[in-house]
Amino acid sequence: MVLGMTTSKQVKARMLLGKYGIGIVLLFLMLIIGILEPSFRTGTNFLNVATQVSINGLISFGMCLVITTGGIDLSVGAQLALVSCVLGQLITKQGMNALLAIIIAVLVSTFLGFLNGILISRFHMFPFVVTLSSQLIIRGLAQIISGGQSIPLQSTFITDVYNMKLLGIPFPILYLTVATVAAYLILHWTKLGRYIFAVGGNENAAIASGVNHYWVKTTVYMISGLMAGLAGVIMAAKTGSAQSNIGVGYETDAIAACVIGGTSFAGGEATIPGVLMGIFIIGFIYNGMNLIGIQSYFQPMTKGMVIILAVLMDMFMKRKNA
Amino acid sequence: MVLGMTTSKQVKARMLLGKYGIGIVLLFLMLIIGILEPSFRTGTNFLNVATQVSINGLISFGMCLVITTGGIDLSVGAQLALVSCVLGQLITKQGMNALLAIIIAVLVSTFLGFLNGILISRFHMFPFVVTLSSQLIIRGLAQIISGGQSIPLQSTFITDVYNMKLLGIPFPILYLTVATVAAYLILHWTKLGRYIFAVGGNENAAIASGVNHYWVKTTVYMISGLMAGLAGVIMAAKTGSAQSNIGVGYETDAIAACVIGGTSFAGGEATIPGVLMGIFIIGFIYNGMNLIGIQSYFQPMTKGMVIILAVLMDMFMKRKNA
Amino acid sequence: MSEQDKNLIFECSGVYKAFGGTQALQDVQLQVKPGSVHALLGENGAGKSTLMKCIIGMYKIDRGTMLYNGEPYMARSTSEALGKGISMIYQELNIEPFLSIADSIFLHREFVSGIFLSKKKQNEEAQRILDDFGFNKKATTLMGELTIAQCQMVEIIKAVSYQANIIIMDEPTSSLDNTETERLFKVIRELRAKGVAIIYISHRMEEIFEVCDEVSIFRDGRYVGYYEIGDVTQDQLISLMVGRSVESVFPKVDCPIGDEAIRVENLSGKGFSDISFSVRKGEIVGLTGLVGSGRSESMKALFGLDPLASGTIYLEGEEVKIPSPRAAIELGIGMVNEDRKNYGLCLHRSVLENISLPNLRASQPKLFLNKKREAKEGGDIAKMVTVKCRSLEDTVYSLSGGNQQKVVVGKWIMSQPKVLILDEPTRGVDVGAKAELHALMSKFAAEGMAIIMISSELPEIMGMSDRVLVYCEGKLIGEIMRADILSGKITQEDILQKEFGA
Amino acid sequence: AKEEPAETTSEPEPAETTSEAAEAGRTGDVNGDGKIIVGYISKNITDPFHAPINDYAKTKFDELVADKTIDEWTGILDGETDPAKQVDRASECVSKKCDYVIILPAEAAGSDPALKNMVEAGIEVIVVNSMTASTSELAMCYVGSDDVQAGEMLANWVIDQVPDGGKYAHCQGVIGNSAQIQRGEGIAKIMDANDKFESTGDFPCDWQANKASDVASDQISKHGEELVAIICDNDDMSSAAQKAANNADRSDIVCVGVDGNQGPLQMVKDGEMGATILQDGVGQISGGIDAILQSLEGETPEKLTMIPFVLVTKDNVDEYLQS
Ligand SMILES: Nc1ncnc2c1ncn2[C@@H]1O[C@H](COP(=O)(O)OP(=O)(O)OP(=O)(O)O)[C@@H](O)[C@H]1O
Ligand SMILES: Nc1ncnc2c1ncn2[C@@H]1O[C@H](COP(=O)(O)OP(=O)(O)OP(=O)(O)O)[C@@H](O)[C@H]1O
Ligand SMILES: [Mg+2]
Ligand SMILES: [Mg+2]
Repeated sequence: MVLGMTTSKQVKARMLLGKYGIGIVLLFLMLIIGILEPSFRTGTNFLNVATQVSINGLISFGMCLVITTGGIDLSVGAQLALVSCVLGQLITKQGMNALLAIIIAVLVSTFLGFLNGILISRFHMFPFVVTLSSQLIIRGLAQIISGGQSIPLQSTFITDVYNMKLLGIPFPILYLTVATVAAYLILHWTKLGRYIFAVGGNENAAIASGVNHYWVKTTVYMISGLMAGLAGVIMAAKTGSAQSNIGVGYETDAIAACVIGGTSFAGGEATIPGVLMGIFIIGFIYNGMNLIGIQSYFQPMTKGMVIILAVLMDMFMKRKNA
Repeated sequence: MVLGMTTSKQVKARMLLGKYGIGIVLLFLMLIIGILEPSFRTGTNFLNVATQVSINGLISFGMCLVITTGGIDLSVGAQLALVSCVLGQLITKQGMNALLAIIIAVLVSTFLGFLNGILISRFHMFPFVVTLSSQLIIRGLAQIISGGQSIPLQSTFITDVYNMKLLGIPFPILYLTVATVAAYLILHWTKLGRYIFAVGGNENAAIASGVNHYWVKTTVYMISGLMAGLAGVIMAAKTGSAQSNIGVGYETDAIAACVIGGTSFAGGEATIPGVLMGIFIIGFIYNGMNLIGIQSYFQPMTKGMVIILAVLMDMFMKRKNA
Repeated sequence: MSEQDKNLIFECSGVYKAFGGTQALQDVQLQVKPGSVHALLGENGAGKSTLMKCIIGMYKIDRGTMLYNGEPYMARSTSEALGKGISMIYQELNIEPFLSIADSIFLHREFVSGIFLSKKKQNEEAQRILDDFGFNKKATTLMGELTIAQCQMVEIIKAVSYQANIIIMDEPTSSLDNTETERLFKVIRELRAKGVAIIYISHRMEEIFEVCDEVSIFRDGRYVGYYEIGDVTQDQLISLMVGRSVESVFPKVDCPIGDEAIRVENLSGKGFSDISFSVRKGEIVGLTGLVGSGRSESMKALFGLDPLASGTIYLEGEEVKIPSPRAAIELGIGMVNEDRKNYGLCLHRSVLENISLPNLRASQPKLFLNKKREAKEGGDIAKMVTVKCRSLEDTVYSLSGGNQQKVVVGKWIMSQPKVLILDEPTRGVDVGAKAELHALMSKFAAEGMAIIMISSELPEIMGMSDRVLVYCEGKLIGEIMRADILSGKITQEDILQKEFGA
Repeated sequence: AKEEPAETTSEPEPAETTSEAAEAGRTGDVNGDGKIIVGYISKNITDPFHAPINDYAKTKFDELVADKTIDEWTGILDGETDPAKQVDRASECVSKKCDYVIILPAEAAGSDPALKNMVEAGIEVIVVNSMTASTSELAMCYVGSDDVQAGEMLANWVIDQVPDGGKYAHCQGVIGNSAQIQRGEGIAKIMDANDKFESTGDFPCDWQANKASDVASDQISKHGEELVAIICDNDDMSSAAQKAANNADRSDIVCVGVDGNQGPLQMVKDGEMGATILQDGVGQISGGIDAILQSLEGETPEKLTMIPFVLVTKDNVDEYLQS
C-alpha cells in the first residue's frame, strides 16, 4: 500500500527535480542570456555576478528563515541604511576603530530585528505591519544619525571588506559562501531549523509539541536583522559612503529570491539550495538585462515577467514530478 | 438552548467597542494633534484632510477586499502611474475626449487587476509574488506609454475632477463617500462580500460550500484595479501631470490603513467602517505632522510609531471587550 | 476518599475558567489514580476539553488548585507539562503537513549529535515505534499525505511515545474504525498495567464501558459526579450528562421508499474504483469499511471536491456532470465533510455566516442580503441541530468541538437537498445531540430526502441505515439489507468480517 | 517624434579582428584591445528628468556606432538611483572592456567607488550631471551643474517675487540624496541670510508631487495669508504645490522648483506658475559625449564644464517646451 515499489533512481531523480526544479530554470536562463550575449559567458562575468549578489544573498537567507515561519521582514532595506549611517557616524565622525564600529553596527541591526521579533511574537502583531512600520522608524533613525547628509567612509579597513580578494576570489563571494553554509546548516540540520519549519507549517501543532514559538520567531527576526546588518556593512564598503536613503526596495529582491527558490509564503516550506538559486536568478536577470542592453523602458517589464515565468515553470515542474 | 439571552445593551456596547475600538484611537489621535496645534481644529483643515485622503481611500477599499480574501495587491501604486500615463497619452498627445480617456484608462487598470486575479486564482500563485512582479510590468508599461517623460494634463475637464466643489464640498470627498458606501454594501450586504469573507476565512471550506473561489478572487483583484484606476485619475487631476514614476509606495499606506482598521492579514476579517477610520488615521498622521511641523528627520519615525501604537491599542481594546 | 487521596496521581478542585463572557469551567474537580483509565463525560460544551487544555498548559486556569503527585502543579506551557510527564491527544487534529511522520513524532525531542540533527537515527527509531504499533506507513512519509484517521493514529502513537505518567485522550477514536479502536484499547490496557493514568474522553458510550475504570461527569461547566464504572449503567450516565434520559440513540423510523434519487456507475478515482450503487428517495444508505477503504474519497469525488477519473452519475434518472461542489449544490446535493476544520467551517466567522454560506444563492435571491430573513432561518437551523452558543454572532472558533460539528450538519440541512451525503456526521457529538441528529435524519428521509451516510461507528451504521454498502480497498464488495440486521441474521461481527474483505 | 527604429541598434560586425573604427582612431582605443567601446551608466531610467537625457544618449551613441566612430556601446545601464547598483554596472563596464564610460552619479559619495574602480581599470570616465567626491582628481572630465547654485536661484526668485517677505515652506526630495542636500543647502544659504523671510519648516516629500500638494494645502490652512512661497527641491513638487495653492484661491503664492519638466513648463506657459529652474540635462549629456569625441580625435577635453541652470519664465518658456 505504501508507494508502488518504484523507488528507483528514476523516481529519486524526479523527486529531486521536483524539489530543485528551479535549477533547471536557472540553467535555462543562463543559456538564453549566454546565447544572446557572448560576454555573459566569461569567467570574470560570473565572478562579477557572484560578487554582486552577495548583498541580496545575505538578506535573502535571513528573509527565507522569516518567511518559513510564516512571516515577512520588510525592514531589511532600511537596516542597510541604518548600518551604513552608524558606521559613518562612528568611524568618520567619532574616529572609532573600524572593526569595533562594524560590530556595534551589526549589533544595532540585530537588536532592531529582535524588537521586530518581540512585537510579532509576544504581541501577536502581523509581521507585515510591524516590519512596515519599523522600516519607517529605522530609516528615520538613519536620517537622524546621519543628519540627512551622506558621510564618506574612507577607512581602508572598511573598503577592503568589499574590495579584497583571496586567491583571486573577491571577499563578498566568500561571505556569500559562508552565509549559505550557515543558513543551510541552521535550517536543515539543527533543532532551530526544525522548529522554524514546524512553526510555519502549523503553529498550533508546534505549540502543542512544546515548541517555544515566541523564541523561534524572535530568533528568526534577529537573524534577519543580523544578516541585513552584515549586508549593510558590505554595502557601505562597496559604496564607501553612509547615507540614509540607500537600500530602498531591497526587501523585494530578497523576497523574490526566496519565492523563486521555492520558499512558500504560507510558511513551513523552504530549502536553502533553492534560495541560493533564486538569488542567482535575480542576479542574472539584472546582469543579463544590462549585458544584453535591453532597452531601458523594457527592463522593469522583463524583470517582472522573468520572475513570474520562473515561479510558474518551477510550479509546473513540481506538479509534474510530485 | 440557543442564545444565552445576555445580549444586553452593555454587552452590545462592548462588542461595538471591540469591533470599532479603532474609533477611540482615531479620536485620541485627533485630540492630541488638536491640543498641539490649534489650526488642526478648523473646518477647512478637516475638509483638507478628507480631500487629501481620497486617493489613499479609494485604493484602501480595494486593498481591503483583496486582503480579506487572504491576498495582497502590491501593484496599486504602479496602477496610479499607468493610469496617469494613459490619460496623458490619450488626452494631451492624441487629443481624445477627456471622459472617454478616463473610461479607457480605468478599464485598462481594471483589466490588469483581472490579470493579477487570473494568475493568483487559476495558477495558484502567491499574491505577493504576482503583484510584486506585475507592479514592475505595469510601471514598465507606464514608461513605455509616456516615453519616460512627464506629460502635462491641461484639460480642464481633468483638473476639475479634483478641483470642483459641490455646495462647498470638494469633489474628492464625494468620491470617497461614494466609494465608502459602495465598499460597505459590497462587503457587508452582498453575497460577494460573504464569499470574500469565506474564501479568506477558509478557502477549502468555501469551495466545499459551493463558492467559486476563482471568480471571487479574480473579482477582488479586478475591483482593486478599478479602485486604483479611479484613484489614478484623481491623482492625475490633482498634480496635473502624467508620469511613470508616481505612486511609488502607495500600496504601503493603503495596507497600513486596512490593518489599522482591523483588517486581518490572515484573511476573513475586516470591516469597511474600520478601514475608513484607518484611512483617516493615516491622513491625520500626515496632516498632523505637517501642521505641527515635526522636523523632517523625525517624520518617518513618527509615522511608524503611530501605526504600531494604533494597532496595539486597537488589539488591546479588542481583547478587553471580546 | 481520604485514603485514596494519597494514591492519586493528579487532582484538581475548585477550578474556574472563563473565555470573555463564557464561563467554561465552574468549580470543577477531578481525581485521577495511577494505573487507571478515567473517563470524562459530558455534553458538548461541558468543558471537558477546556479542563484538559488547562492541565496540558495551553490555557491558564482563573482560579483553583491542581495537584500532581501530591505537589501543587501548574504548567505555563505545553513543553512544561510534557516535561513533567503529562501528554495529550487533542480533540482537534493539529497536523504539520510538511513534516514527516518521524519529524512530527519527535518534534521538540529531536535526536541530535552535538548541535546537529541525526536524522537517520530518528527515522529508525520512529519506524520502530510505528512498527510496534502495527502502523503500516514509512516514517519518512509526510504528514500532509495521510488521511485524517492516519493522522489521528500518529497523534496517538506520539502521545504514547512520551512515556508519560498521565496521557490525556480527548476523543481519540472519533475518526477511527473498530480495528484501530481495538488496537488503541490494547495499548491503553498495556499502559494501565504499567501504572500510567489515562484520562479518556469519548462520546461513544460503549467504549467507556469497554476500557474505563472510573468516570467523572461534567455538565455546563460544572462537576456532577464520580463513579466506579461497575456502579453505573449506561442510561444512568446518559441522564447525568444530558440532564434527561434519552429514549433511543437511533430513532430510525421506517418510511416509504420512493423513486431512485441518485445512481452512480463505475465511479473511479484516487483511492477507489468501479463504484456503482443507487439511492432512492427516503432511503438512508450507510457506507462502511475500514479507514482508508475509499468511502470518503469516493464521496468527495462524487460531490465534485476531488476529480473523478471516470464514471457516470444519474440524478433522478438524468445523467449529470459534477465538476465542482457548486455544481453539486445547484443540482441539490449536499455534503457534510468528515474534515470539519479544513472543509467544514470558516472558524473565525460567525455561526450564522457558516450556516448560511452554502445556502445564500438559493435563499437570498436579491442583490442585497436580507439579514433578517437570514437570522431567522439560521436561528431555526441552529435550534434544530441544538447548537449551544451565546449568540449566532459567536465565531465558530469559540464553540466546543461537538457544537462545531453541529454547525456543519446544520449548514447542509438548511437547504434540504435532494441527496445529502453525511461523512461522519456525528463525530464528537454527545449522545443526546446524536439522538436529535438521528431523529432529524429520519425525519428528512421521511420527507423524501436520499441520505448517504459514512460512519466508522458500526452501531450508528446498523441503527440508522436502510441498506449498508461495504467498501474494501477502494471497491464496493457487499450490500446488507436492514431487514437482515433487524432479524439478527447479520451481526456487527459479520460486518467487520466483510470489511476485511473476507 | 524621436522614436529610434530598433534596427539601428546595430550589432558590431563579427569576425573582424581590428575594426575600422579602431584603426581609424587608434588614439581612442584606450585599453588597446582593438575596439572602442563606450559605456553609459544612467542615474535611473524612471525619472522624467533623466528620460530625455537617456534618450539623447541612446540616439547619439547609436549614430556613433552606425557611422563607426565607435565600435560598440553598452546600451543604457540602469543605475536605479542606487550607488551600489552603479558600482555593479561599473564592474560590468570593466569586464566589457570599455574604453570610455559616461556616468551620471546617483550619489556624490556613494557612487565614487564606481568611478574609482573604472579609473583603476584604465577606463576614461566622464562624469555628467553631478560630481562625485573624487571627480576632479580621477575623471577625464566633468560636465554638469552645481545643485547648490540651483537652490540659490530658487531662493532668489522667491525674494524677487515677494520683496516684502513672509513665510515660506520647503518641500524636500528623498532625504539623504545628494541633489536634495545640495539644493537645500543653496536655499538655506540665501533664505537664512534674508531676515524678511521666515521658514515654516522643511517637509519631506520624497520628490512626490502628491505629497507636496498636501503640504501646500496644509500650510495654507495653517498660515493663511502669511504664507507667501513654497520652495521645492524639484518642479514636479512645485507644480503640484502651485496647483493646490491656485485651487485654494491663493495663486499669489510663489511656488518654484528645479528641473524643467514638461508639465511645469506648460504651467509657466499658461501663466499658472511664475517660473521654474531648468536644468539642461540634454546640454550636459551632449557635453559629455562631445568630450569623448574630442578625446577620440586626440584632443584633450575641457576638464570642467559647468552647464548653467536657466530661469524659465513666461518670456522664454517657448524655447524649452516641446510642441
Ligand atoms: N477559545 C475559546 N473561546 C471562547 N469560548 C470557548 C473557547 N474554547 C471553549 N469555549 C467555550 O467553553 C465551553 C466549553 O468548551 P469545551 O471545548 O471545553 O467543551 P467540551 O466539553 O470539550 O465539548 P465537546 O464534547 O463538544 O468537545 C463552551 O461553551 C465553549 O463555547
Ligand atoms: N492525500 C492523500 N494522498 C495520498 N493518498 C491518499 C490521500 N488521501 C487518501 N488517500 C488514500 O486513499 C484511500 C482512501 O481513503 P479515504 O479517506 O477515502 O478512506 P475512508 O474509507 O473514507 O476512511 P476514513 O475513515 O479515513 O475517512 C486510502 O488508501 C488513503 O491512504
Ligand atoms: Mg471537546
Ligand atoms: Mg473518511
